[in-house]
Amino acid sequence: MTAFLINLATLAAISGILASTLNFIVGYAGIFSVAHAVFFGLGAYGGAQVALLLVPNPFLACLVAAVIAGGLSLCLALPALRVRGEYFVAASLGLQMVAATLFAELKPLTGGIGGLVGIPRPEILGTIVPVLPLALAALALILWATARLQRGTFGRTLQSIRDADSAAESLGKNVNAAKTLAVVFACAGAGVAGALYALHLSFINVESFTLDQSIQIMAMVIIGGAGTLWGPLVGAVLLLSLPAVISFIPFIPPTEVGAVQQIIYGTAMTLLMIFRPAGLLGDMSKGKSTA
Amino acid sequence: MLFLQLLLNGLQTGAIYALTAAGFALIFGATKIFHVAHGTAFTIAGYVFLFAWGAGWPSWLGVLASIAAAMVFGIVMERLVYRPIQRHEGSFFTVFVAAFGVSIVVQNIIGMIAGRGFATVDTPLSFSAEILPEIFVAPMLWISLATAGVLFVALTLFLTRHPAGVALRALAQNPDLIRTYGLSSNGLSVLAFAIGSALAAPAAIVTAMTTGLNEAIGHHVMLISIAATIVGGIGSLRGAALAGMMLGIAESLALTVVDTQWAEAVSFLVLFGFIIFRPAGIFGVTQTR
Amino acid sequence: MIGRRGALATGLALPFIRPAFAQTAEPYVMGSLFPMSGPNAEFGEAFTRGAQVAIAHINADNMLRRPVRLQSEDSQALPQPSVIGMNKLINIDRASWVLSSWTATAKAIAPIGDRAKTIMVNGGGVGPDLSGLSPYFWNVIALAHLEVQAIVPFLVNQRNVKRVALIYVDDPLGDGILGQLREQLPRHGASLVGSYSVPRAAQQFGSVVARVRQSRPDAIYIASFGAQQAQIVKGLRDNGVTQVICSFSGFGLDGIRTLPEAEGALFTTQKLDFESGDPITKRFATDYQARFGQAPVTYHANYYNAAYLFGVLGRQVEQAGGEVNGETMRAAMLATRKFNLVGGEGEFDELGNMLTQLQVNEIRGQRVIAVG
Amino acid sequence: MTGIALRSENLSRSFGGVQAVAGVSLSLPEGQVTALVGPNGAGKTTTFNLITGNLRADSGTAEIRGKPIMGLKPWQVARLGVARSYQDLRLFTHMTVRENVLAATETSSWFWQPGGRRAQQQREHRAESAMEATGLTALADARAVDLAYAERKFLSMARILAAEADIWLLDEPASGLDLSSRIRFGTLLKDAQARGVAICLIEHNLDVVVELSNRIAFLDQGKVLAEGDPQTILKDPALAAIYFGDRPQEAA
Repeated sequence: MTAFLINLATLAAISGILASTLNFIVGYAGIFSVAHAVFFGLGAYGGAQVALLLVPNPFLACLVAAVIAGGLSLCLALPALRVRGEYFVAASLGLQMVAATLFAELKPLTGGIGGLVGIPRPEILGTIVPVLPLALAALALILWATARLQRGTFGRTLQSIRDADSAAESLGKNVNAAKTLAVVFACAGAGVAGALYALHLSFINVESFTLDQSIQIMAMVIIGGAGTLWGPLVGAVLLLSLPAVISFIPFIPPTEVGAVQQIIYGTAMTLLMIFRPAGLLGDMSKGKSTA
Repeated sequence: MLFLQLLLNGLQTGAIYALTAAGFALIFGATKIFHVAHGTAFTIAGYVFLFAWGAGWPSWLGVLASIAAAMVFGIVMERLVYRPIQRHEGSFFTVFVAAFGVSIVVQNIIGMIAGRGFATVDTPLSFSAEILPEIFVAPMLWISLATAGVLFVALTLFLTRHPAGVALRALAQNPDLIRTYGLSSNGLSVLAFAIGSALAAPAAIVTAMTTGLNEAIGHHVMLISIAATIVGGIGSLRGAALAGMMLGIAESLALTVVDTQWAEAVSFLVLFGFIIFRPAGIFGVTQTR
Repeated sequence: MIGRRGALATGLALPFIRPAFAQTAEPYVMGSLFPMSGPNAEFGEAFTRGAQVAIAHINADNMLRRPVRLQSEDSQALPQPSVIGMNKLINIDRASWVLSSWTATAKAIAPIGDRAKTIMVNGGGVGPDLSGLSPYFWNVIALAHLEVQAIVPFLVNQRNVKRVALIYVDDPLGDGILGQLREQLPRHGASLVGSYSVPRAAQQFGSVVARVRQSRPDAIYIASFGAQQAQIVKGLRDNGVTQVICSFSGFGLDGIRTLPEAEGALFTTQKLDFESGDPITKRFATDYQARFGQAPVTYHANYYNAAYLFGVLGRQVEQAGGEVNGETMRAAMLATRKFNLVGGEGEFDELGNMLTQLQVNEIRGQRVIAVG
Repeated sequence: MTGIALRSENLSRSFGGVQAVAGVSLSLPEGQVTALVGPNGAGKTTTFNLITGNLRADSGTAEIRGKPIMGLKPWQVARLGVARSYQDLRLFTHMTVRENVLAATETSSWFWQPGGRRAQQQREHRAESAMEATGLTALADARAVDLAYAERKFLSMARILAAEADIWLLDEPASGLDLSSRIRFGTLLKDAQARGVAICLIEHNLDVVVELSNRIAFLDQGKVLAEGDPQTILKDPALAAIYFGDRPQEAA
């Protein structure tokens, strides 16, 4: 039982990082990205290559992952500076689809669909460490950082840009710089999650970094409550453990297991949105909060 | 010769994309709802036709049943999912997640009822003949192009002549205008969902006859519809249809220059490029503040 | 016509039946991790049915002191759900024998099974990268390179094929088949005239087919799976390609067999003669037919074997007085090596790959006929 | 005593063949309120947009105390001391009043603002006095969307006050205000004037123009037709005719 829960907790912490960082740009800056899995993937490949080629040091892997994902997030920042709303969703969709093709085709770096296998387990000073404490530490760090930034002046800058970018700019705010910073921060965080994921699973391939994954992360943010600190974490834990809990339901014919679980999962998603449109931790009284 | 063949193939794919994209664009334009379950309407329509065909119904009845099913799905989505959400909070992604949940549910129910994997309507209409040396064309190509053409003429007439159609266009441009027509925007949004979803049915039937269906097929169709709507310019039906056609052709003609595995990425590269360099789309007008 | 089965009907009509046993002990849990939802669910369903028949036989024969129960988890053919499911099977259900398939699943669970010393048996995936993932990861299916080696001589000698075009998904399987075709075809005096990689999610093949036609092949080899392979077959036939279609064991699905366009397609599988006098094979074929109302194909047999092997090894361990777990069963496997299974005798190598003979099948009138 | 804070020469801009601004030359002296008047479509808001960098001019120049500002981005112009309000206000709708005003004091786009705690306290102090001056202190924790119309207008003024700019471009700041609000608004302007702020406002109500401004620039069809003190300009019958739309081509 413990091993099962530890594994689930590790994955939940990693998803928590993804959801929190995505929430930073969705909930605060109003940048609706469905390409978060791309940066998750970039970090995972970066971290995995560090562990495979150099040393399985988790800190180095996370650092490299953050740099790669943060650096390449300028691909996402570029459309974010030019268009808003639905247009940006579509731009990030395009980026996600193209990136998934690249992940599948750049075999020397990513292993293609076959993926990278045998990623060594993380070692600190020569001892193998489990990923859970690392993931929890990273999650805590990122939550702390997002909380600081969200409540501080940078969060205010982002919100003002979300609500009225032209007014923010005419008050002297460099809107492009702030948006780019937010995107780089969020994507670097996703990169860290990617490195931890690679170290935890020992195997990664493109199938973990597809549009479906991006939508799942988005769903975590929305279901938990966009623009709240703890909402995305709640959403991540819920969406990750829901299928695991459903799988304990007995007496489903084995050949229908998948379908029944997916139907319950999808129904829960829809009903939650109908009855708690602002998310579980979102403030219902706030009216239209984003977009 | 290869070029001509690929162009013809692209036209057939393009006709399917154009019809679904027009439906998506109509719904999005009139209601501002990003209807990501549009692909689900497509899947439902395809399977209903498949069942009607399998049960030996005459094909016209199957087509009607398929259109009706798509319309019912669209209306049910509007009334039971989107409207309650928008009453509280019209957040863009709340709608997105809810619709995504529905598409998961429907996909799996179809898998349980119809069986998983590939299903197709077996008809000689999809079988190609060599009309010119090296050029193979199936009757379905002409049928799908004609269907798309006729539907567009009909839709254009409806949108320009019929009061409800004119009101729909007005709704797309300015929701406040509607009051002057004395039509409720609620009723109009149901109408938009009904017509938009119905447009997916012919495309789904063509797909069922040519490439065949599986329960997950709606996903890809929906993505293309989104891409086409943006490339065509939000609010422009003509743009969405043309862009859908263009993406279909681009996907096919791309094979003359790139390897086959990149064909699909081409559509989305086009999309990405459009947003960076011409965000207003083909027919959109650049907004100035 | 609708080329499919009423999955729901059979699924619900045959709820999970656990035969009443004299033994009161907790049952042994056998896990399965197949894609049970999503685009590859058709495979998961087929695999599960094979295993269900095997478990019914193990229980009916009282092969083991405790009954066996199948615990099914949905892998979605994705790494993360596979890892969650595997952890549940090992740590909660205490399964020491897990049936799996699919490259992503296999690679993701291999390290976990390896650490927990849980046997993982694959009877579906044939990518060459599935060999040697772990001492506890076994294959009861011939991997793809052997399949290519089996079909090439047949194509060249029996069907006079000189030019082959390949449509493949660029994963380890497709890549392996591409490499083998490049190597094997010239050896038999034929050549690979074109290879066309398609994305996994691709659905429109008219244009790819136009390119294929340009290369003027005598035969087209398809290396894809699930709904996609049927779409490719239909795309080829609809767009005027009349040459022979061939493939690997992935064609052993009802969706292909019943597809009118697939008439005449050739594909390799393990040697399996359901009409043969072999009692194990006969019993499997009869009972499968009785339970599911249709004749079994190779995939059903593979997972029957994968599950039945648990009964065989478990009995050996029990009779030797040991505890049934991954370690003892692996030792038993390595000690015995040869087993009587459906389709005849199967022999394992050091790595846990079962070597079987292959046969070439042809689809004729919606039936699969062995032709070579 | 007064210098020219902002000067533009020959600013021009056309949209698809329509000449919206056709060579506007405008000077805003320190400590003066200049009213930009003219019929609808005269190019008043466009002129603002050209100065602040929201729109790019086809030709012409503008400078702030001798420093050319053409080609600068809006935030760069703002950092030279230009603050503007919008006709549609563009408040930060989902933030509280205090946050709206504080946001106006924070110009750095970096993760944090320079100057540490001390500067932070100063900014908070500035925000408090801006709210005080606009009478919004009691509403500090209300969200902008929940405010009444006049309160929103004052919030938009509070942002400008807090920004500590010395050139204000106000787009119809007084429209829709009742008398008492207008008086309070007048006081705000007088205070700013006394501090030497150069103010330019767009206003349609000529009574209000007379009440608030001491200079008028009259715009029509993208050109400044006349510039001077309110009394002389408003008495000019030719200008009045244009303003009240007596010309046939203005009838639309």
